[in-house]
Amino acid sequence: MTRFFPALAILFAVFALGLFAYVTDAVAFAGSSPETCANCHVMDDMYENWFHAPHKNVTECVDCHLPHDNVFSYYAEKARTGFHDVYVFSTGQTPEIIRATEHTKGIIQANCVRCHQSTVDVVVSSSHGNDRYCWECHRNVSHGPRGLSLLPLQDSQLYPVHK
Amino acid sequence: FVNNQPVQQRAIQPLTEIAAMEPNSSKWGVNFPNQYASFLKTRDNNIATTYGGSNDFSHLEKDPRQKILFTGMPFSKDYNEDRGHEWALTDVQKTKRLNLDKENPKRTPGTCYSCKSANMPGLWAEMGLEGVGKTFFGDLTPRVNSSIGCANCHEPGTMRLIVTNPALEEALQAQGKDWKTFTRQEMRTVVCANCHVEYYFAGESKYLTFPWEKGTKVEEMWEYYTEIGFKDWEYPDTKTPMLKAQHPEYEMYTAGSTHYNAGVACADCHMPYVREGAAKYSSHNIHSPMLNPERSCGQCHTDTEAVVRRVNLIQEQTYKTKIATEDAIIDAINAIKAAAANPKSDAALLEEARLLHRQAQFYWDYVSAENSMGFHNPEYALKILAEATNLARQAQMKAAQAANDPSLLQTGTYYQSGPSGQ
Amino acid sequence: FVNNQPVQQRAIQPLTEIAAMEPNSSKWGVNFPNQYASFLKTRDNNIATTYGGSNDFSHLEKDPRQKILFTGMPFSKDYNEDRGHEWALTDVQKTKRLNLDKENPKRTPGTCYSCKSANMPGLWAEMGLEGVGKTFFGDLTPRVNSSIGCANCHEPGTMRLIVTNPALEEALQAQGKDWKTFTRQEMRTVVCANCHVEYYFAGESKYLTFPWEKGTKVEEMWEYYTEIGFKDWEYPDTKTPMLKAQHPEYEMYTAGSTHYNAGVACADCHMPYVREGAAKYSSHNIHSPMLNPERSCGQCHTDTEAVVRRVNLIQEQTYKTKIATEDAIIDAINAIKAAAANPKSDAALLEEARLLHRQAQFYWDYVSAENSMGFHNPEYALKILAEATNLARQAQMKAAQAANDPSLLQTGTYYQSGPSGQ
Ligand code: HEC
Ligand code: HEC
Ligand code: HEC
Ligand code: HEC
Ligand code: HEC
Ligand code: HEC
Ligand code: HEC
Ligand code: HEC
Ligand code: HEC
Ligand code: HEC
Ligand code: HEC
Ligand code: HEC
Ligand code: HEC
Ligand code: HEC
Ligand SMILES: [Ca+2]
Ligand SMILES: [Ca+2]
Repeated sequence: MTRFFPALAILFAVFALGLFAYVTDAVAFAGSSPETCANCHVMDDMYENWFHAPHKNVTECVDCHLPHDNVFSYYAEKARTGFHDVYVFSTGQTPEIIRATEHTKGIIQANCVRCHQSTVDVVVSSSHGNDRYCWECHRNVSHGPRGLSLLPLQDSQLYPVHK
Repeated sequence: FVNNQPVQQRAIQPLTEIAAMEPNSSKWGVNFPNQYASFLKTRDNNIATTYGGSNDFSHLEKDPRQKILFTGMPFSKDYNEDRGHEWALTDVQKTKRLNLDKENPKRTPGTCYSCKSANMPGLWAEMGLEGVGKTFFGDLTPRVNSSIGCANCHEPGTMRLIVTNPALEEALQAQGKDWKTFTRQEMRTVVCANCHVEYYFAGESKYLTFPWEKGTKVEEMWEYYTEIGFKDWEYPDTKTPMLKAQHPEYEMYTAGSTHYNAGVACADCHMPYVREGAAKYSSHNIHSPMLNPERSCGQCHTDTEAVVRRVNLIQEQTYKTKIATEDAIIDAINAIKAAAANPKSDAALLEEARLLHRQAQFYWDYVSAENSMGFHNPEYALKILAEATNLARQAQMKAAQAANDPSLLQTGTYYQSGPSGQ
Repeated sequence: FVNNQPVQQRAIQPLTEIAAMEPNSSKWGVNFPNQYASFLKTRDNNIATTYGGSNDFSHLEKDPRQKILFTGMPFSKDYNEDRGHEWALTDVQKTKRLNLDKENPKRTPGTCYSCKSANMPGLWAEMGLEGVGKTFFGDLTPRVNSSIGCANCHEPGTMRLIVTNPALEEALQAQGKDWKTFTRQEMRTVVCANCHVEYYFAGESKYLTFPWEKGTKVEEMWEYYTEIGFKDWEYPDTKTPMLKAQHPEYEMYTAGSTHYNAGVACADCHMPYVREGAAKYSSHNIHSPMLNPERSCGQCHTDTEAVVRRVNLIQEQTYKTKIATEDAIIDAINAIKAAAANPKSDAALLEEARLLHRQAQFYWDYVSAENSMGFHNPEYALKILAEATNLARQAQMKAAQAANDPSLLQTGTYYQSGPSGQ
């Protein structure tokens, strides 16, 4: 019996994962399409605002939200946040207002610098470090104009067409 | 989980049809259970914030100066903090400000129901503003059975936001504006102006009127009232023809405030979207945003704590400045009283003192009766209070000149003369 | 696009080594041509904005009330709008506020060079604050040959921002603060506090001192000056011991302003990044952000037009309120003068009037001498002006009581008595 256990366990795990992949449309989640992130309606605001922001032509969500230093940390983080998000969402614990964690912010900042190294070298790479996030000034680069009403972008499902 | 969600409706599918101006909100609630359920919660809120909130404490007890400032008129008898929309009908019926003696010429008119009930759109359609004004409050009572409700803001069927109060429609027209051309975002503010505005009862028919012909800034309303020679009451002993300002939230907010300038509407802060499962709707549990700043402010401000700290500072500065203004007005009142009691006083100077007193108090009240303790437009509120204090001090000086009596220049009289201050 | 960029240098590669406290900015400029080139542009700006800008118009001509308010002290002779850092040395040497008579006990001390020159860090290291204060201005002149420069803000080598003015270091210490523990973002504000702060010259050695022991709010500085019994001059005829406030930009801004609360630094608005090719650097062409709001405000505020409109409104409201305060102080001055000239006046009441006058003018000056016409902290500015007006009116009333003469209660005396106002 114990001889078969590992094989059975693996078989079961493969089956479970397959089922999970089927019901959750997980194959899509292995990719990088922003529409996948927006699958969860709770990501709608971010999607809408990214869609209307300057970076839409040049970035997808994962360009900012996943680490790009090497392929391992990319997939490790993808799995970690992926499971976290799915768990929180499926168990109905989605907070009213979703906020980037400090951990996430570190990842994003590294990505800004990754693409814009040449631009910011003079101002961030000094001996005394950098203690602010780029989006403290560039408040609209990622998710559109902060501070402006997000509501007109969200009304389609809430309100009949208004003449 | 993506596939096991209910299919999203892209538009509202009405279950039952609602009649125009239907006063019974529970009927609308069949179609819109989320909005209705959140609306009903305005009954249960009872939480205070530093300066506002939903428990109906007495302003007169919290700040006894106001008792002096409103001497001789109903607000000195009973003036409580506002609370949720579901309480409007109860509160107007129980306030001691009412005069329920039908034979008294000062009896309360039906106009007082204007902003308290979902029955009003129907009654206005039937009787007009004039008819409502001519009817005694007590006589209208049997026909008013719902507090504020869906019919005060929405057109059934389309659920569009609409102007339901004819006084608002007329006031906008007087400025050459037609609300039917307003954008949806504008309506998210204008719909509150059905009620959260300064008003007066014009003429014998107690015709509900918003004093906006010259504009909605404090100077413009002051000019309007001066021109038509209106007074709400005469201050006893000083004989000043006084004005009472009431809840000018709309006027204060739209006077160039930062948020108004940036296109933010009342509903953005007071009716933030909330989530029920994956569905989102506007919270109809309208109350102080300080009770849930994450939701109310967090959609636009990522650092919610910083903006809440700012609200506290703004309100504290406004409150302290407002109290200084009240002290100055009370000093002026005491001086004018003495000057008016002195038969040798110069009549022309005394009249000037009264006019300054009238203006100082109206300016002060525009800030004091406004319900955000300055937050809706902090700079404007403080600028107005600076002017009001200056006017009040000048009123006192004119009174001393009128009586030719420097002993009327006492300051801090509120503190010197015991709790009643008089 | 990511890979086709030239390889970047990871840190600043100095071409030449700079000595500590090197006063000659062109030497630093060899290493940092962009910063140096932009710095030199402060010479050429000559554009006015509504209330500020870089042309050195006379404040006394623009608002002759200030001539009255500063009667009896140097600011009534010459008081111009500030302009770029490259002008500092020229302007301090040519101002008519100087007293260049070495034998006169009121001769200008070397302390006046403190905030005007890149030679100062070196001179402080050599002579100390006390030595500089004891030296006659004229005697220091030969040793001062650079206007403000890199050495006022930076440590060479690392190019870190540092506190270079010992008076700032001491003032921070008195509050238990050590700038060496500050973050880089904090230093982007504190470095301006080397100069853009209220100061006075303590004692016979004209020791440069910032009055911050109790804090940097206006009430706290007022309390400090009252406690040490300091006066800048005595107002002629009224005999009020007066205080002069100077450029309290740092104090006003850090008193809980929205931007400070949100973590924004002076350099964010006044030294926005500019691009030169692919790289960006801090503009050292420091001036009014209204000259290039797209760059100064536009990264944080997408709707630049809306915020510029707001600046205009805030400044207009502050300006009008400030003028009303000036009118009130002038009324008070005239009343106190008359009361002081009247031998029958009650001395104790007159003294009270003077104290009120002193406080009103210091509060007013905290806003007036601050260079943003309210923008750095609009609510605070207006709150202070409201208090100042109240104090000024009370000063006038006390004077009338002292002289027992209601005719001293004239208001608007500035307008009644011709252009000189006296
Ligand atoms: C299964 C639904 C779902 C999907 C799909 C989804 N998210 Fe989320 N996401 C959530 C939920 C729920 C939260 C809130 C989690 C919390 O606050 O603990 C969240 C939070 C976040 C946060 C803020 C919290 C943090 O980790 O800093 C980021 C950033 C984020 N998601 C990015 C993404 C990106 C990028 C994608 C696509 C690759 C994505 N999400 C796909 C449900 C989802
Ligand atoms: C150009 C970079 C960039 C791209 C592309 C981007 N984001 Fe973000 N995202 C950010 C930044 C920066 C923040 C942090 C904002 C903050 O803290 O103020 C953020 C925050 C978030 C948050 C947390 C919400 C909040 O306000 O803190 C979520 C959720 C999120 N992003 C999801 C997404 C999704 C989904 C996409 C793709 C549709 C996406 N992001 C694309 C930069 C980006
Ligand atoms: C995957 C690479 C990538 C990442 C990650 C990225 N950017 Fe960019 N960004 C670009 C490119 C390419 C452009 C040029 C876009 C164009 O010109 O349309 C750009 C443009 C910009 C601009 C100028 C346009 C504007 O919006 O004003 C700013 C500012 C900027 N990025 C800041 C940021 C910040 C801040 C972050 C991190 C939150 C970030 N970028 C993340 C590639 C990236
Ligand atoms: C930017 C956000 C914002 C906007 C827009 C806004 N308000 Fe407010 N409102 C507040 C805050 C914050 C308070 C203070 C609440 C407190 O003191 O607890 C407040 C207070 C109030 C109060 C008193 C609430 C109480 O606690 O008793 C009323 C009534 C009110 N607002 C009505 C309005 C109306 C009507 C409009 C539009 C003309 C409006 N508000 C626009 C944020 C806003
Ligand atoms: C039909 C008249 C009417 C309309 C329309 C109206 N209000 Fe009110 N509102 C009132 C009255 C009356 C009260 C006070 C009820 C009481 O205290 O009994 C009130 C109270 C409030 C309060 C205080 C609640 C509390 O708990 O302290 C807020 C906030 C408020 N309204 C905001 C709004 C906003 C925002 C809008 C528009 C979206 C609006 N109101 C539209 C009449 C109205
Ligand atoms: C133009 C609309 C309007 C009219 C007309 C109106 N009210 Fe109100 N009323 C309001 C609003 C808005 C509030 C909530 C804001 C506040 O309390 O300042 C309110 C609050 C109240 C409250 C609860 C708070 C308190 O002050 O104790 C009472 C009671 C009240 N009104 C009585 C009356 C009476 C009596 C009249 C007639 C003299 C009247 N109202 C006329 C709009 C109106
Ligand atoms: C005080 C004014 C007011 C009252 C009373 C009111 N509403 Fe609303 N309602 C609003 C505003 C403002 C919106 C936002 C409209 C928009 O965004 O265009 C709204 C939106 C709605 C929507 C559109 C979907 C959404 O959630 O944004 C529905 C449905 C709705 N209300 C139903 C009701 C029902 C049912 C009632 C009575 C129980 C009611 N309303 C009472 C002001 C009001
Ligand atoms: C729909 C968007 C939106 C909402 C909701 C919102 N704000 Fe704002 N807020 C803005 C904008 C836009 C500005 C102007 C500055 C800017 O462009 O960032 C601003 C500015 C401010 C300021 C600076 C103004 C000052 O006088 O100091 C404060 C404080 C503030 N908001 C607090 C709040 C609070 C508290 C709430 C919730 C009750 C709130 N805001 C809700 C968009 C919003
Ligand atoms: C949020 C942006 C912002 C910040 C932060 C800021 N300022 Fe300003 N500053 C302004 C604006 C806007 C003006 C008004 C310019 C005008 O009237 O033309 C101004 C005016 C000034 C002036 C007068 C400029 C002139 O035109 O003569 C000085 C000096 C000044 N600021 C110094 C400072 C100092 C020192 C700090 C930090 C303690 C600071 N500022 C922080 C925006 C800012
Ligand atoms: C060494 C002293 C010193 C330091 C440090 C200093 N300033 Fe100044 N600043 C001055 C003087 C002196 C003037 C006026 C020069 C004149 O008018 O001749 C001035 C003028 C200005 C002006 C008006 C320019 C114009 O064109 O009207 C601005 C804006 C300003 N400074 C901002 C700043 C900021 C921001 C910082 C910090 C990053 C700073 N200053 C640091 C001394 C200083
Ligand atoms: C603590 C720093 C400091 C000291 C000490 C100081 N100043 Fe200044 N000075 C400034 C700053 C900052 C400005 C620019 C802001 C302004 O003009 O209000 C300035 C501006 C000036 C200007 C140009 C604007 C004008 O007012 O006409 C002159 C001239 C001047 N100072 C002369 C003097 C003299 C004379 C003394 C000595 C009595 C002195 N300063 C002491 C910081 C200082
Ligand atoms: C009035 C104060 C002041 C003066 C004078 C000054 N700087 Fe700066 N400098 C700053 C500030 C503030 C920063 C921003 C530092 C940061 O972000 O940490 C800065 C940044 C720099 C940087 C870092 C890269 C960048 O552009 O942000 C260099 C290099 C520099 N300055 C060189 C100079 C040179 C060369 C001079 C003389 C020509 C000079 N500075 C004069 C205040 C000053
Ligand atoms: C203190 C405010 C501030 C901070 C923090 C900041 N930036 Fe910027 N950035 C600016 C300003 C202002 C400009 C505009 C320069 C111009 O237009 O000449 C700019 C320009 C840029 C540009 C060029 C935009 C274009 O139009 O091509 C890029 C890319 C950029 N920043 C990226 C970043 C990144 C990445 C970070 C974080 C490491 C960052 N910035 C941090 C203020 C800031
Ligand atoms: C580094 C980012 C940053 C810069 C640069 C900046 N701001 Fe702001 N501003 C903010 C923040 C943060 C707030 C607070 C409200 C919010 O959270 O949006 C604010 C609020 C405001 C407000 C509302 C406050 C009020 O009293 O009405 C105005 C107006 C404003 N800014 C104007 C300006 C102007 C003008 C400039 C340029 C001279 C400027 N800002 C530069 C970040 C910035
Ligand atoms: Ca309330
Ligand atoms: Ca200037």
